[in-house]
Amino acid sequence: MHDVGALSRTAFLIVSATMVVGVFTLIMVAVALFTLLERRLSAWIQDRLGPNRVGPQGILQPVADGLKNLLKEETYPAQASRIYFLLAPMLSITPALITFAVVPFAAPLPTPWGLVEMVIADLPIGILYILALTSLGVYGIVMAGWSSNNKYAFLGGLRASAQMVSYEVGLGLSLIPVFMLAGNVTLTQVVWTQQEELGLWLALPLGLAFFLFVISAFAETNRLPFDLAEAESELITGYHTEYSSMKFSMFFIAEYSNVLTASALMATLFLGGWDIPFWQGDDMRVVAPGVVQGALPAWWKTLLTLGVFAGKTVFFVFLFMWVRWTVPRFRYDQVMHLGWKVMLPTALAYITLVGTSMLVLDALDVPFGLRYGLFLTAVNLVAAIVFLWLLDRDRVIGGATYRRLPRTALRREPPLVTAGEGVVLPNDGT
Amino acid sequence: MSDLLWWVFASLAIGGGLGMVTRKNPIASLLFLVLTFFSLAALYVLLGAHFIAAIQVIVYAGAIMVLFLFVIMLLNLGHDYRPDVRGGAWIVAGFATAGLTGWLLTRVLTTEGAVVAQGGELEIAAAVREWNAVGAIALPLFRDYLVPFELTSVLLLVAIIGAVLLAKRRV
Amino acid sequence: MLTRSLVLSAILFGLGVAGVVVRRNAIILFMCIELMLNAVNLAFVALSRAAGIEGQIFVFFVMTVAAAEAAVGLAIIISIFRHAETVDMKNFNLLRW
Amino acid sequence: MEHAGFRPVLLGLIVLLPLAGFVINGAVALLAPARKRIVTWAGPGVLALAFALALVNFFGMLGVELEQAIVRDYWSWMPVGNLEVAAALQLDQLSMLMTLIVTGVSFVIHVYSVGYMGDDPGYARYFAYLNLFVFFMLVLVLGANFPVMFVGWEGVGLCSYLLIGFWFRDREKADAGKKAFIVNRIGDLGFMVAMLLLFTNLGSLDFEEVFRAAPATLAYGGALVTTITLFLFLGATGKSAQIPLYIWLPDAMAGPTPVSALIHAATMVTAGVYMVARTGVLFALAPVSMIVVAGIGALTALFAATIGLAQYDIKKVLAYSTVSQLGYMFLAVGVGAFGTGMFHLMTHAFFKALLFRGSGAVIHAVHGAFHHTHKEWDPQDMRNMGGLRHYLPLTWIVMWIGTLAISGVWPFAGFFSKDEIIWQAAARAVGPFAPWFTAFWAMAIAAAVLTAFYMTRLMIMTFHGEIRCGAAECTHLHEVPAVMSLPLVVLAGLSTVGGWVNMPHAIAELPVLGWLPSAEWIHAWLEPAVRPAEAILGPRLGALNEAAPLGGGEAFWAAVAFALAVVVIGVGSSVVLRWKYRPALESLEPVGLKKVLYRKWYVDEAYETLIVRPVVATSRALWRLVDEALIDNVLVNGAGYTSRAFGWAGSRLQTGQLNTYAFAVVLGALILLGFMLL
Repeated sequence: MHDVGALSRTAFLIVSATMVVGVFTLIMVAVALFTLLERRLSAWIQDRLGPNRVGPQGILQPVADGLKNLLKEETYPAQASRIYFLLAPMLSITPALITFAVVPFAAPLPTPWGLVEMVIADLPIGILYILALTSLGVYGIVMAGWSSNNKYAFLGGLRASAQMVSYEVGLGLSLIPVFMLAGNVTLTQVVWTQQEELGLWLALPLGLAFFLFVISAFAETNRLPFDLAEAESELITGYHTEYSSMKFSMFFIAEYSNVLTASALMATLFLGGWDIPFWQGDDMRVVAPGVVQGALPAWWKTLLTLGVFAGKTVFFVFLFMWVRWTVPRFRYDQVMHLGWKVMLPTALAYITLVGTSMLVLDALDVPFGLRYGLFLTAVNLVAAIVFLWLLDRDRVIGGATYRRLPRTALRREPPLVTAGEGVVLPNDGT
Repeated sequence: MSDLLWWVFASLAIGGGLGMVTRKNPIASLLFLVLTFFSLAALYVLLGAHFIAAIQVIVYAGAIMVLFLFVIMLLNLGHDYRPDVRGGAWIVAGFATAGLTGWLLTRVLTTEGAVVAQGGELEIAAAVREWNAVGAIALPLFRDYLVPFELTSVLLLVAIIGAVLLAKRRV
Repeated sequence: MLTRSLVLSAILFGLGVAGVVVRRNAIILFMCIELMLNAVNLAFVALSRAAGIEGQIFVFFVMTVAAAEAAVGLAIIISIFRHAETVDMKNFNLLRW
Repeated sequence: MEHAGFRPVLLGLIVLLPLAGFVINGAVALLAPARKRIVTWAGPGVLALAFALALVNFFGMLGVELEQAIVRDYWSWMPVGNLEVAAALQLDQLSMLMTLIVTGVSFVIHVYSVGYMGDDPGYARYFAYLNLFVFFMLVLVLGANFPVMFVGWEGVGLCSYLLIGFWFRDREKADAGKKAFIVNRIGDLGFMVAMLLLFTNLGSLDFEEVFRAAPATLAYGGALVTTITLFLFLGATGKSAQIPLYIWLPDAMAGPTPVSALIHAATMVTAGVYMVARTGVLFALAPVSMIVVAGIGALTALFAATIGLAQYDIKKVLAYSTVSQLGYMFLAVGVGAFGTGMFHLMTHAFFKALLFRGSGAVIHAVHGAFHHTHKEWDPQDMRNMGGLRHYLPLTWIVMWIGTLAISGVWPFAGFFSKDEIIWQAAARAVGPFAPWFTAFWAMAIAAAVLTAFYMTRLMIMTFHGEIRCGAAECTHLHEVPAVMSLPLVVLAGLSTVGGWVNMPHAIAELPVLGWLPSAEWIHAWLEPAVRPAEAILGPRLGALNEAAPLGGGEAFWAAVAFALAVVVIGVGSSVVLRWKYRPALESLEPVGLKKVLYRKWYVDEAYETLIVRPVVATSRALWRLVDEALIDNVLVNGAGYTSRAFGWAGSRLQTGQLNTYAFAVVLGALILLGFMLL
């Protein structure tokens, strides 16, 4: 126990305000850079160069884009509902930006005025807050699609909202094993569980939940392979077809900040947050204002953990982009099928499995620690193998119909047409 | 601070409710109602019910109202809406009734409810300290109210079946 | 804050009542009912500060019921709309005599 | 209750067999009316079986001294309060005799019907009705309590209605059916009232209970028992066509002739006699009722005979003759000679069935002839007949046998039964009512003379003298087929020897007749059944007046009656042969007394004027004033208008608008809340 001293009320306000501004700025800058990163990454994947003319390595390209968007003409569709058309991007970006508030991004920082927790608001309901806000994000998209008075936009909006509502279920359910292990819903507690109590990143004992969470997060952020809402080949650009200039960029910012938040959440929930692996020096936890349990906080530790956290987050952002440029888009019915008939039952089954395992372990008097985690890892390994085996039978997410047909059907010769007989074409699945 | 916030969110809630009742466009009504729900969630936080606040947003703002929005857009009631507010005497009657209801309910709630018991705040605070915000609700829910809780699951199942049956064109 | 919240709950309930009396759009009627439910929820939460956690548990149940009700109710409205091409309650007076 | 020496064999089956026949024939009538072969076998077949069963029971019973009726309880039918009515059948000597008559005569008539109705499209329906009738008749005679008997009583009435109106497309026939039904209802009302009175006073409706309790409970000659018996007798007059309710029976001849023979001569109409005999205990307790019964019987016998004198319709003559003979039976039971009444019932069943079927054969033949030549003449009018003996010799012979039997010529059946009635009326003329009995005796003798005359007239007009039906038609006259003639012969035989079973001692003891069955067998047979009634009557009556009223014994008066009958027949034949008749269409209305008789003493017209018209007028007034104006308009419609007015007012509140309803609900809630608070 180290009593570093709690912040005074005034200091708390000042620190909070500073942190809000700081995090907001950081996110905006990061989002701007992510746009560049995505373009360079796609270019790299596709063996191109990508934007590299504005500034060194095109580093100033986001600035140029921003300026261009600000200066572009604002267009309004003729029959659009003006108020809702304006409201839509705001409703879209606001939840995206404020979701980050509950994510702890570094170890507590000792200051002369007291201990500062590196989280904007450590709400007692923690991750429920995130779920609540992501569920609000759908309003912006639906409103955008509807108020544009454009059927592509409308279809995009409908698709997006249905998809988000569907995958929210999977998202929420994939988090329940995490809560069960952590015994709380606050993110600091989740981080502490991985750091000290279990000594194991939850991606290992809860690998399947991690997998489901990642898929759901992809769907929630409308990223490929789930970007049905803005499927260019079908719907132009979906719900923001009619948007231009800054309102268009607001949707973009919302999307990338969602990606950022989702990545940060994956890092926090499953990869130990700001925890540096195999090192006890950062195992600290604020049990009361100003009171720290575990290692002694220090400013360099805070910096170090922040860096580690940033690294993990950027890794997931990279994963998002990597997937986007490699995996093709699902068909809409496949998306719904996957959400309701695969994710939901799997998540429920997994919750049952984890719950049972925990009850068994508790009954066997296994102390909550590494052995506990390893046992769960073993269980999870089996479950993951079973799940993947089920998934990989061309039945669940099989891409096209012909894959379900017997192999011989593909090699069958066209039947001979004799006189008086109707022409029977072989069903070759095309 | 929290008093000020209370007044802010209370006025937002009332304003949202008023807007919901008076706006002619269903989408506008809906957004005002979402505003009210959001304000209510904030009020719940101020009243110390964090978990309720969270599920208020998740369930009401995030699920039920999205469903409403969906239906409004599906039936295309938002664009070519016909005004549906009843005229003259009905408005007077409606708001007079509303006032009367509010007044009577206020009398009931403030004279009977508030003075019956006290100290629930402290009790809840103790429970939250021991079990944290979710556990404080979860424990009595799964211990004392287990049967009603299970019954709600049956209710939801029935509702699912009913909704599917009703909404399908051909069963 | 408790008494204030109770008064606020009564006011919101009254607004819901006014909406039910004044509006004819079935969906808005429905939303007014949701508003009334929420007013009751607020009263529950406020009273839980006086009487303990049970108030919040009841809110939980109310929300479950509200969700079920919304699902079924909206399905009914959709089938009504399919049948009559409108959701204006003035066209649904089959209950008359 | 079981008797040591005798167990009834399949008693219920006797009743059920005709019901089965009804079901089979009814099904055929509904589903396949053309399948006549099934009906031909099923209809008479069930009756043959039933008759055989009745015979088995009879012979079983013959050697046993059965002191009490055997009652078979099948199930509890009406357990209401302290009333416990069982669906029960009862077998004693009285019902055994009736069962034999009913099944036997029915069987013969069923066989006859196969020929008579063979060409009718409603063949199956006819047999269904006929079987149903037999079922109900058996329920009537075998019922062990008043309600069961009443079921049979009503059932036979229903079947009578169905069969009279069998050719319901003919308005006149349908009307005759309705008349029979309605007139019977009046009598049935009497039966029901009597039943209710019995229940209120004796607390039971079982024959056994009632007859055991009645002598102790009901005062001899008291008003109550007199009322009960008079109401019972009202029922009997309806069913058995006595004054004043006899008017339906002549009209009932509209039905098919075998029906007239079976229902309206042999069985159903005797139900009243049977009922009086069955409830003999009650009648014995009410001397006034006995006088009424005897008086009505004697009066009916004479009255109907006078009408019979002037009728031209052959079946009408027989119908009035039936009414007259039924009057004899009531005279017999009225003077307390129940056995004698039953005896005449039996012999009458034989010879009246024979006469009716003989007339049926005549009508069949004449109708066929007229039908052949498309002559629109009435085949039942005797003025259109004459000289038929050349064409229908068998019918002629058997009809004469019947005539002799009904006229009371020795040794035919009617002689024994009728003379016994006459003698009993005279012999019982002791005690306070002696003058009455003497008068009845005189009326009976007069009626006997008239009977002999009108029957002679019928025979002469039909079979003798010149042929009036036309030369062309004569060639088409044919004797009946075997299936019809065989029953005739059987019945003729029975009409001849049927009376011998109950030969009076006075005759049976003549040395020449020593080989005949034991004398007064019927009396001996029925003795246990009528013993309770006799036990009441006997002491009060004292010794019979063997010589009454003008001296001479039973044998003497029998000889006198025989002589009278022979003289009347002989003189009558020669007189009637000399009368000239013209076919019905050319005949003039009779004049004078003859017209009065032809018009049946204007009784129908009097009823029409005195009863039917006032009733109809009153009904019409009630209909217009009470029913239409008061009940329909003021009460029913008024109530309707009132509630509709209230409903209209209330419906103004029902706008169908959801908001309004919600508003009302909220207001109501607010009012409640306000009451609770303020």
